[in-house]
Amino acid sequence: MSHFERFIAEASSAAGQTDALLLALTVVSVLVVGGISLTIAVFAVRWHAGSKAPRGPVPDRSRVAEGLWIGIPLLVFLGIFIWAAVLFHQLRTPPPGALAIDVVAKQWMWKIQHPDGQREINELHIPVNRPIELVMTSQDVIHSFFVPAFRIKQDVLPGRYTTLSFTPIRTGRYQLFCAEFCGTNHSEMRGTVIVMSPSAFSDWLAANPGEGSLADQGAALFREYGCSGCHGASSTVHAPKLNGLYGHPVMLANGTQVTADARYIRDSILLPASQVAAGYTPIMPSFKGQVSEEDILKLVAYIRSLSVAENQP
Amino acid sequence: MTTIAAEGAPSYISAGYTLRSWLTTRDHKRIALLYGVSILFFFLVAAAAAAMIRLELLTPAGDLVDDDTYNKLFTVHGVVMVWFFLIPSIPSTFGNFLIPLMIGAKDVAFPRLNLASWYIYTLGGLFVVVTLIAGGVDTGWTFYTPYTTMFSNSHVILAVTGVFIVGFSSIFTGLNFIVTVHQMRAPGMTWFRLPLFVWAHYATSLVMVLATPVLAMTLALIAIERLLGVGIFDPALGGDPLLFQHLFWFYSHPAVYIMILPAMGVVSEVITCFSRKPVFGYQFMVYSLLAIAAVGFMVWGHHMFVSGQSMYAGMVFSLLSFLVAIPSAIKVFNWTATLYKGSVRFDAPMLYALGFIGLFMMGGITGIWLAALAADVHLTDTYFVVAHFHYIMVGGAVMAFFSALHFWWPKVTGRLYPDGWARAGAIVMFVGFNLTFFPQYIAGYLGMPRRYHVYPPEFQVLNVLSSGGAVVLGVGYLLPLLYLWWSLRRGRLAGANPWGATGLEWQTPSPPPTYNFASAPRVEGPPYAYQAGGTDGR
Amino acid sequence: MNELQQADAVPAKAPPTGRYWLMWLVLLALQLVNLGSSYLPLGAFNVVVNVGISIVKALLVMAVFMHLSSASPVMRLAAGVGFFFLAVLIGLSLGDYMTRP
Amino acid sequence: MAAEGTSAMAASHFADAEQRETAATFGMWIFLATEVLFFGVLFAGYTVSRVQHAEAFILAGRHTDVLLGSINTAVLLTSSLTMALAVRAGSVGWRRSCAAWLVLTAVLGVAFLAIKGYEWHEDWLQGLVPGLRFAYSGPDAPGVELFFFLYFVMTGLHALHLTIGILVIAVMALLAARGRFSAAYHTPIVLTGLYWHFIDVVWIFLYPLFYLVSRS
Ligand code: HEA
Ligand code: HEA
Ligand code: HEC
Ligand code: CUA
Ligand SMILES: [Cu+2]
Repeated sequence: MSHFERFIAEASSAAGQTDALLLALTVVSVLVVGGISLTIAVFAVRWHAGSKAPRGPVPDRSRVAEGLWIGIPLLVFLGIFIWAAVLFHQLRTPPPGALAIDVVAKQWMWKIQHPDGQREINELHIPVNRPIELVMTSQDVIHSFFVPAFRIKQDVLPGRYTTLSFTPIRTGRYQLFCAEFCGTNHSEMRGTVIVMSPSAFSDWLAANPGEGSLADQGAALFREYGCSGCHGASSTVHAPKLNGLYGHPVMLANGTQVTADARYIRDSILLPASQVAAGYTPIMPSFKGQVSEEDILKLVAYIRSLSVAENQP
Repeated sequence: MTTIAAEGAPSYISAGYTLRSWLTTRDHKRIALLYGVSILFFFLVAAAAAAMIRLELLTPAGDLVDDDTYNKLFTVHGVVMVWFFLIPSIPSTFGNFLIPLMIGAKDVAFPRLNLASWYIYTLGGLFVVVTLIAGGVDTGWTFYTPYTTMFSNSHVILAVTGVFIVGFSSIFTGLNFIVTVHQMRAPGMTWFRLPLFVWAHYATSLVMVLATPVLAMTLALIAIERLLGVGIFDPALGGDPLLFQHLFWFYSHPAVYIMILPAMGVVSEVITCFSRKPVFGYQFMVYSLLAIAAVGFMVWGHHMFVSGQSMYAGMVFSLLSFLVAIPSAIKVFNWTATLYKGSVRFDAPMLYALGFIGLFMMGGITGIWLAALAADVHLTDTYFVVAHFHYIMVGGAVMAFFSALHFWWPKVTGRLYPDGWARAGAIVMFVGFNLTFFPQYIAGYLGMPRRYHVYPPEFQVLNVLSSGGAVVLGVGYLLPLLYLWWSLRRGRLAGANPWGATGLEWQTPSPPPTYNFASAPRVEGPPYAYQAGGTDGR
Repeated sequence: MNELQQADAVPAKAPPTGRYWLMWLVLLALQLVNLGSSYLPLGAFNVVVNVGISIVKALLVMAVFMHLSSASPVMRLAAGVGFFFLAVLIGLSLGDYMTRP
Repeated sequence: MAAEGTSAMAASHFADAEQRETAATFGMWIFLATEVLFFGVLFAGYTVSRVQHAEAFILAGRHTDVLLGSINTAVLLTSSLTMALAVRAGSVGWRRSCAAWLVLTAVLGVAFLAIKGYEWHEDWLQGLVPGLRFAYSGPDAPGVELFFFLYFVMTGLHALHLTIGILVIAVMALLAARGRFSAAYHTPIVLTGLYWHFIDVVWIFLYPLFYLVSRS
């Protein structure tokens, strides 16, 4: 077994499909480049200066040829485009019931938070055959989460959440790279994704209890940062109750409507006045600079748990 | 250097030998040579950086230079190769030298602006040299924010200023060419009698004039943001780093066509001359040049598929990228068809041109891979991309530059170089090139990210191959320097038209006199009036 | 001699100044309309009206003061091409921002 | 004198003076196309920022001085008129009239800059200058800061162009007064005119973007 094995490994459900596309591209390319090179070689040799090959008059242009030269590549290209775009759409559509894991990137490490509170650095443990959705943000510059064996990649941006979803289909250890240049140690911002059997995964979870689930930690932070003073059940301040908020549409004061997702909650905490909920005065202070990215993700997890508990049938 | 002169009229070279006569010249041919020397200098700077990069990557560990130095190496390599070598390479040397000759004009429309553009180039270059002396810059040639604005500790502002300045040299060159082609054509030189080389530069100039200002302003914003700590790109301040990427690539994708269109122009001239046939589908070739330039403005988002850009924007940009490849395909097909029933000779310029077609095709087709969304998700920011663009820029554009160098060398200098050496040089370069960059496709597919100073040991074999190839490639570059230098003194005199080529530039003595033609030429027929199988004038 | 010069030949006599003064009045009037309209509560349409009127003003300046109305087609093309590609830049970038989830 | 100018200016590589004038005008238009995209980056930045910070831009828009902005717009539009009249006078060889209109144009330009300078001064006093003196606080501060960042960069770049324009006009006025131009040769005035009108066109767009936001 060569060293390359683990890179060519098709360890996610998307990998095989991407490889099929790449294989098709290879075939087309070999045919086209090979075919044209061969044609050039044949023409050049057969009609080299001084050869006896017949020449005769040739047209300077040909409408038929021109039509073909637009038409054939166009068809090939459209085929490739559609194939690749459909796959891309699939990659970008998170499967239902995905296990959400938070990723915070910083120069030059990957910090991972599991929903049950396990934290790890430069390692990501996940169960096989279970759809995963990474919710990622960066504390400083742009990074990129790249696992070659999964054929997936997504930039991780500061000030924003990007997501990456995939389903690992083979257990093993796979390289994780940072693929966007991020400064001095960009090339050392690497890690390992460890895909485990479900039982091994639950063992791992049990062996690494962490500090309580993210939602629980978020609940603690919710009190610590004083959110509960306004949003708590007993609060006298006129502030929206957050139960049942997550995943539901919110009417804003400016008449538009948004869905309360992770990004909305993040903005509510950092830039509360940018999207004021209808019917409330914008008295909520900004927590910008006071709450770390990890803590924000915990608060999001907590607020999310408030509606999951209520709305799950 | 002695030169033959047409009936006593001094050639542009013998018009004056003082340094002052060169530095204040308004003769487009002399300005072309000034550019040629400066460009050679910057090519050597950037090639030295490439040599260091390849040496460092011989081993997986970072043992030759430290991280920051490596980052500075590829940054300076990219910045200098792109803005100080490849973008000005063919246009400001051969374009400058040949366009007035080819259209039968005495000079470009604005000779003083032409000289000014060289000084601006030099000033921009000075900033880059100062940047290097001061300690370099480590952002990558793409200057992505917020790293560039808020986090890098290197000399970003100096470097950005250099690129900002050199942009104006590009704009002025483009402006000059556009007006020259519109205004200065000789009697009878109608639009559809222009050589494709001129058309290619016309299309290039449009891109230069319309895209470069966007880069300039964007870089100015970077400098302001870095200086004052406020701006529209920093997410910590409510800005958006993707806005920078949009603006940067709005310039930089069209810029890749600035690099390749002139190369296509060169190849069209060389292929027709050495197969003794008019180019197949002349008008089609013209339209495809213009189409590449125009549609090239609408595909920039293909550099941002995984950047956090919306999925639908990704799809639009992907589709448009496929469409922009079609005119390139047309060109390849038409060049091939031009050979059909021709009378093909394999002189050095032709070898380079054939090499161009093959390598451009490889580079272009792997561009198709990258334009295919799901494939790019895996391949982006890996060595596959590095291989893609070196195939086009080095295998394509640089090969074409050498083709032009060998084709018009007799015209520029009045001397012939040793043919055997030149052919050998072309072959060494072709082989070395493939050795250097083909392994990078594989490394990229296997997942080796670009801009990596240290890398996992699995990739070492491929990297050693690539570094070995670079040595061969380096020899391929050095060879022409040697024999061309030699030919300046010892080469045979070339005469006006050593290749038996059509085209007005061949109807004036080599090297041409100051005002190009003894009397204004009159054009009577279409370009490329070659006779297949006919005698080739030699 | 070529396509640029045909339409752009040196004018034989001075063009009358009336249209310049008229244009000045029209531009000032449009400015007042622009200013006034921005006080009407039109919601998002305020921007549309504001920028729309500005486009008209810009076109008038270019047509009359910058003599595009009597210039050759190539000249007009040169004047328009910058705006066209600016529209491409703004349009396609905005396409990204508008379709983000 | 005038004829001398013609022959001296018609560089030897042109076929005739007419070719030279057309080339110059055409070149100027190409240059202006470049300028459109140069400013265009800022317009694109403005558009995107406004979409992302709609509310903040409305808040920020209340802090610009609509009265001064409107006066300035009128001043600049008027200067375009005087410039057009100067070009016309130049094109028929009325040198004194040409010089006079040019001077008037330059004066209007200076007036614009003076008013603009006063506005900037006010902004400074109010602490609305991002990066140097920005005192606006509140939840929307980042968006407001973006607005004023763009405001200063765009009006600043515009003012820079205007300053260059004023200097060029001053030189042209001097040359015109000295009789360097004639009905046969007046290309520099035409080019100056094109440049000046272009600056006006830019302002025509800046005006609604910075002064007319959120007046309703
Ligand atoms: C001269 C330079 C040049 C040229 C001409 C091109 C041409 C093309 N490029 Fe390339 N590109 C670069 C230089 C260039 N590129 C650089 C420097 C980068 C990296 C920048 C960085 O990140 O640092 C890059 C990156 C790059 C990317 C982003 C990769 C990534 O970072 O993820 C993409 C994605 O779409 C792409 C696509 C294309 C396409 C579709 C073309 C097309 O124009 C190619 C068209 C040509 C052909 C297709 C070949 C001939 C056609 C035929 C023979 C027809 C028959 C074919 C078929 C029927 C299949 N390029
Ligand atoms: C015109 C453009 C151009 C040209 C001509 C080249 C030429 C070459 N480039 Fe360049 N390259 C770029 C444009 C170009 N490149 C750009 C835009 C980037 C991206 C930068 C970024 O990421 O920001 C890049 C990045 C880049 C990388 C990736 C770095 C990284 O991501 O970490 C590598 C790695 O191999 C490389 C190699 C080479 C080589 C070997 C050559 C060769 O063609 C050069 C050959 C010359 C020599 C090798 C020197 C002369 C020879 C000798 C002195 C003999 C001795 C040689 C040895 C000991 C090796 N280039
Ligand atoms: C001073 C009182 C106050 C405090 C403290 C406060 N909030 Fe709020 N919050 C409000 C008010 C009032 C609103 C509604 C107006 C608005 O959207 O800005 C709100 C809105 C929100 C919303 C959007 C809810 C919706 O229905 O759209 C979220 C989410 C939120 N707050 C979370 C938090 C979190 C997390 C904290 C602590 C880190 C916090 N808040 C602290 C007063 C407060
Ligand atoms: Cu993080 Cu590269
Ligand atoms: Cu591109």
